[in-house]
Amino acid sequence: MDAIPLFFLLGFVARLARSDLKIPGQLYEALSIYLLLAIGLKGGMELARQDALALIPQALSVMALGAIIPLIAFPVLHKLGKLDRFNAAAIAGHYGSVSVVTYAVAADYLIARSTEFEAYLPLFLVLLEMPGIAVGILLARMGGDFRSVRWGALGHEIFLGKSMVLLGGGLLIGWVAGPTGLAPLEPFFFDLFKGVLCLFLLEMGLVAASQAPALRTSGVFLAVFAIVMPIFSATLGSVLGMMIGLSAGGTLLLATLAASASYIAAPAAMRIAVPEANPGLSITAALVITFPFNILIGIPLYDRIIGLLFGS
Amino acid sequence: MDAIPLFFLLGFVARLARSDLKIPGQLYEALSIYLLLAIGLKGGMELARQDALALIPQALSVMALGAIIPLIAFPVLHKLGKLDRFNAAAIAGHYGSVSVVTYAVAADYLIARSTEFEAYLPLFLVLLEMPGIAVGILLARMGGDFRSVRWGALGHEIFLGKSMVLLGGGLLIGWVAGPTGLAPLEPFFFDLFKGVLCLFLLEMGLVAASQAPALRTSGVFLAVFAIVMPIFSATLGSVLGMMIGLSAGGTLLLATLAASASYIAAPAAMRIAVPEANPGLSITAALVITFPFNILIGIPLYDRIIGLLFGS
Amino acid sequence: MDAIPLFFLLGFVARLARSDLKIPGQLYEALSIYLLLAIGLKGGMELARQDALALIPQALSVMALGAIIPLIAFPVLHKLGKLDRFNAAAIAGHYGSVSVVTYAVAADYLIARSTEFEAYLPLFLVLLEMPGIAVGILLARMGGDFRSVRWGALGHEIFLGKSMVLLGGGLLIGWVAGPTGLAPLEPFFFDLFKGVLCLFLLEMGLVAASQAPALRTSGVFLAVFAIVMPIFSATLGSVLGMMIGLSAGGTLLLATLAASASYIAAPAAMRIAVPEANPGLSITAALVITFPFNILIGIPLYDRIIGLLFGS
Amino acid sequence: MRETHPCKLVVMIAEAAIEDSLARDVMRLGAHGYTVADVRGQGSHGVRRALWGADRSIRMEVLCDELTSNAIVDHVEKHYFDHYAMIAYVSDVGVLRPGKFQHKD
Amino acid sequence: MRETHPCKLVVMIAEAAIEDSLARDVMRLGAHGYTVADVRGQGSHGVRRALWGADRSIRMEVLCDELTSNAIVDHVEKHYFDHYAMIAYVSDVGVLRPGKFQHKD
Amino acid sequence: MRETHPCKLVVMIAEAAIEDSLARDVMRLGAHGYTVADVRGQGSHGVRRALWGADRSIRMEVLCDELTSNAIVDHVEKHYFDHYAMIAYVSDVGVLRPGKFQHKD
Ligand SMILES: Nc1ncnc2c1ncn2[C@@H]1O[C@H](COP(=O)(O)O)[C@@H](O)[C@H]1O
Ligand SMILES: Nc1ncnc2c1ncn2[C@@H]1O[C@H](COP(=O)(O)O)[C@@H](O)[C@H]1O
Ligand SMILES: Nc1ncnc2c1ncn2[C@@H]1O[C@H](COP(=O)(O)O)[C@@H](O)[C@H]1O
Ligand code: NA
Ligand code: NA
Ligand code: NA
Repeated sequence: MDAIPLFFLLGFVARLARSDLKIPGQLYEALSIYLLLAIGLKGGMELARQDALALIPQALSVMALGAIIPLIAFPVLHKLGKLDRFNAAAIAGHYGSVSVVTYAVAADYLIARSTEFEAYLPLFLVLLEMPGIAVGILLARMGGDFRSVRWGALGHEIFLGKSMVLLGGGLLIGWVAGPTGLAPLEPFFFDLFKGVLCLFLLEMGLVAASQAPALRTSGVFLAVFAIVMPIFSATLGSVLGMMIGLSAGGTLLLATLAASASYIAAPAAMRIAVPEANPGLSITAALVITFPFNILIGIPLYDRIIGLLFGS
Repeated sequence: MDAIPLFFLLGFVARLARSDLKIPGQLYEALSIYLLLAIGLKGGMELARQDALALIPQALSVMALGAIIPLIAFPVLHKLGKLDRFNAAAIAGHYGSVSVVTYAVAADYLIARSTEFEAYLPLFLVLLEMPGIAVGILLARMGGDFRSVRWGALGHEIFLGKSMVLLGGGLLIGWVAGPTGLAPLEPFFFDLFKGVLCLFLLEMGLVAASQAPALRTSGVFLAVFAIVMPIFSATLGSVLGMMIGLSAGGTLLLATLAASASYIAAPAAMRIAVPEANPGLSITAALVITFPFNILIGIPLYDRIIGLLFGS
Repeated sequence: MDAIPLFFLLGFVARLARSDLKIPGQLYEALSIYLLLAIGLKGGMELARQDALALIPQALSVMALGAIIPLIAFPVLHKLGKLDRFNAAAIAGHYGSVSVVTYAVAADYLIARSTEFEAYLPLFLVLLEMPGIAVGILLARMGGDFRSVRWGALGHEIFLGKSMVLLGGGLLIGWVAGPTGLAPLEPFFFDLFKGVLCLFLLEMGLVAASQAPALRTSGVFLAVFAIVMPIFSATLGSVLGMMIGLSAGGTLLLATLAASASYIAAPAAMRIAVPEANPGLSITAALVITFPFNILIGIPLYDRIIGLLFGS
Repeated sequence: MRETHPCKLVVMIAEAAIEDSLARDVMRLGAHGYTVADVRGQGSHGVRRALWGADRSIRMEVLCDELTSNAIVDHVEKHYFDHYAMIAYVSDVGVLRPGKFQHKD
Repeated sequence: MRETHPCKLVVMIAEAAIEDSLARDVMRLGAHGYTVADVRGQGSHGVRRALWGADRSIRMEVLCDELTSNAIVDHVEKHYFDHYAMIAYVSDVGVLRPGKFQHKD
Repeated sequence: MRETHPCKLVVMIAEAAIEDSLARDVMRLGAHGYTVADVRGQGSHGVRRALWGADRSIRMEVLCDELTSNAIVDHVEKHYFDHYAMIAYVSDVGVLRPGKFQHKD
């Protein structure tokens, strides 16, 4: 059996049982810096093997996907879920953006099954990070007080946030250095990747369980949303993947990206751009429900859906 | 020459010379999380290859060993050493429990000599962690004020302490995932193991030396105890190892476990369960004397003893 | 293209653009502990293969070089640069000492080009760390108030500073343990080296850029000094390298050591021994100008100079 | 100009081992919150360098009214001072929304 | 014996997300400096364990004259209290070089 | 109700480089202990982000009687203020066991 979900479960159960196990804050930071850089480097290295120009149409359609998802999520949350505009918009933004770790788990899922996928997919990961957040903020500010948004500070927060710099920077370095330039970095950035990912998932389990009590107050609607929305987005992502000619593996990754909800970049940006939103709601949805759902059930489920789509 | 004791010496000497070398607290935490998980995973992986049920008799006798050691140590400390009940019981508990790093050094000692050992021994490490601590607490509370012990909090502290969760959790994950599930984690959890252990021993040297001044006040009796007790326990462990049919290598590991004294789990548990005990005393004995004694002199000595027992 | 300077640039640009990317302080500490130990171990391992006594004359002349550089830099800074005695002396001391990371980048430069070099060069790194600092302090204290220097505290600070202990300790351990003793540590200390170095350079980029604003107030003279001085010292180092019979690769390393300026050991020592000096000045020169100059331009330049000297 | 209202600030510096139990006690005694930082230091129990687990110390501060402050100080004096490396002090500060820090029943 | 001069100490405990913007505001409002520490804690917004990014809190302290102290307290009350996990308090302390902490124009 | 006794609290914020020497001085001047936390901040010597060694700052607090407090403040004013990034302030607090903080001879 694959070890990754087991590490998540260990953390989750340990925290629920109120163990004193704790991942020190700076170790958490270190692990996430490592994961972001490593994913970026790997993607950039593969990009160096591609005709980058040929990817532009694909890239644009992927960015459009990131913008559309929150536009669909917002009315559902606001009208159906009766959440106020700020909370509906903030949550929608989280689901428009992506989760790097969910991506890594899906990539590992494919590797373990020896399923091929387009190795430049980390590029899409980078491209999908921002549009959803931007649309979420626009939705929150609709209705006149646009001027009160400090767009400069905000653009800054989004484009120069830690995860964009590390993913994007890694991508660029990987692209410029190419496979030979990166070869001496392999033992560190590639061979250790899965081990580090496991440690990170242990921490994610601890964090998710520590936020679990908020479930009681966040309402049933949000819990349902946090499961139905990813399935819907994954379907959207699968269809787009097929349309732009990705392989079944690449399509699964795109579907997983669409299904995943951000819990690093989006919370940081929303806290500054939409302070009226209660961060507890979006975190609970994204981290306590959607994240475990995706890594435990979602990925195999989307794989099944894509299998049907690809008629295999 | 093996590098491990050299790293300990480097840290020890650096601290005695009052160097400003410091291992940051969170790095210490990170290294210990890594070591505990790695040992657990390795053991669990081997357990997956065993008939686990067949190990139950061995396991029970090993747990009995953990309970007997503090029962022997307590009267020695209390009557002979004139320590009050609380201190005698707390120290006894430390010696009933085990030191993970000492175990790792002994395992490395065997590997360096290509001596075989039962690969499921980390299971015994997990089993030996608790009974000694529990007996130590019972001894401290003998004589009436049993009700004042918060047994819930305490059981919690022991069974859900960081080291139990990581060792036990690693064991379970290793067992469930099995060798194939763990294969992609090897570069991280197994190949790096000895290097991380060296770094940890550097830190242990720093810590041991920083506690060394307490030796002046802790008395000669405790110093002698901290050397004689491990030798005695190791002999006990060796005999048990033979009786339950372990190989010479496995017997050395069991002897070393018996000889080792806890300085992570036990201090934390005792601080809460037996606050009357002076933590300086048990730490000095376990960390400043027994730990270096075991890794520098004890392990080869026990190896010799076992060589005699096995008649080789 | 080699990835190392790219990581520095990523950090530098990210910080200039005011990204919130930050390397946690304890991760910085952990990376530098790792690098210092790994370099020391590697050097010590090679030393074990040498006739150490035969190196004494070389070693002495290298130490002399470390003492001469600040003696040349001081009058330039004091007379030409109009810096007061304390600042001139402190900066001179920084340039007499060495930068471990610059050394590592130069070694990597050679490895990437398959150029051979004497593997015991880390020994020179250790030897060059102190003399420059000591001479800098003496220069600051010239003129009577020698007695106010707490020589004990100072010698302590220099010889027992973190970097000396880890480099020197690593060297000793490597020497005693030898290649076979270190073999099991290779995956950790050697295979990961370049990856860790890249992460450290990312951080150096962040730090250098965060100090960059100080350039505005530190004056043009210092900026020119921070480029001319390394070129001069590298030439001195190259000539010495040839004279003591080093290979072209070894000569490049010695030249780079001479050219590099300390930003770990020297700032710490100067802050205590020469508090009158403004640390902003020396840090700006050493870290914001000389360090990037050396890794981006200097090393290839010195390589060219040495090529001419060796007539190849 | 905005006025601040008098309030007590209780600061406790103690072994990290009792952080959780201190936090529970403080909340039970009527405080609405607390803030904890990791520290190191020296005192009658020797130097605590925070090098490793058992060597870590914390600094907890609690804003509360006088009633709660007295209860906390009494409680820690009785339950922790004898057996743990620990000190406590109280000072007077001004807060903006005093209701937030009044004794919780 | 050296005399100390009266000065205000403003302490703010808040989500780490607003550290940079608080620091900017405080300097703009006339302070000459500030000091920040990483903390964890509990309050009306629940437990904040500093386990991960969005869960971190900071403690910022600012030494300043009464004018600046009032300005800071007013400002944070208006701009941050409603939407962020945050508290603030003010106390009286003595400093050596009062000029260093007077309102900056 | 338990009474607290008046005591001085000296707080110093300074470059990490002088932590050890400050600690030694404080103990020598009669204090029984001190507590140190890692901090970052800004002041007349610029921004100190604690990104790397030379950039780190510490916050040391010392509970002591007035005699010791004056001695400490005098000492740091004379020995550190001119050359190091550093500030210090003193405030009045109440402690439980005043003997613990009286001048050590
Ligand atoms: N006089 C003091 N001033 C500031 N902190 C102190 C003082 N005495 C003790 N402490 C702190 O409180 C902890 C426990 O104190 P003690 O129980 O006296 O060892 C020490 O490790 C210090 O961090
Ligand atoms: N009564 C209190 N005493 C000390 N710190 C508090 C108190 N209330 C809140 N805090 C701190 O301020 C943060 C935000 O408070 P709140 O907005 O009430 O959740 C908490 O996470 C605590 O760190
Ligand atoms: N007004 C202030 N309020 C709070 N902390 C300050 C203040 N001024 C300076 N500091 C702290 O003291 C350190 C040294 O101050 P300075 O010597 O003014 O650069 C700064 O890095 C801050 O951490
Ligand atoms: Na998404
Ligand atoms: Na034992
Ligand atoms: Na140099």
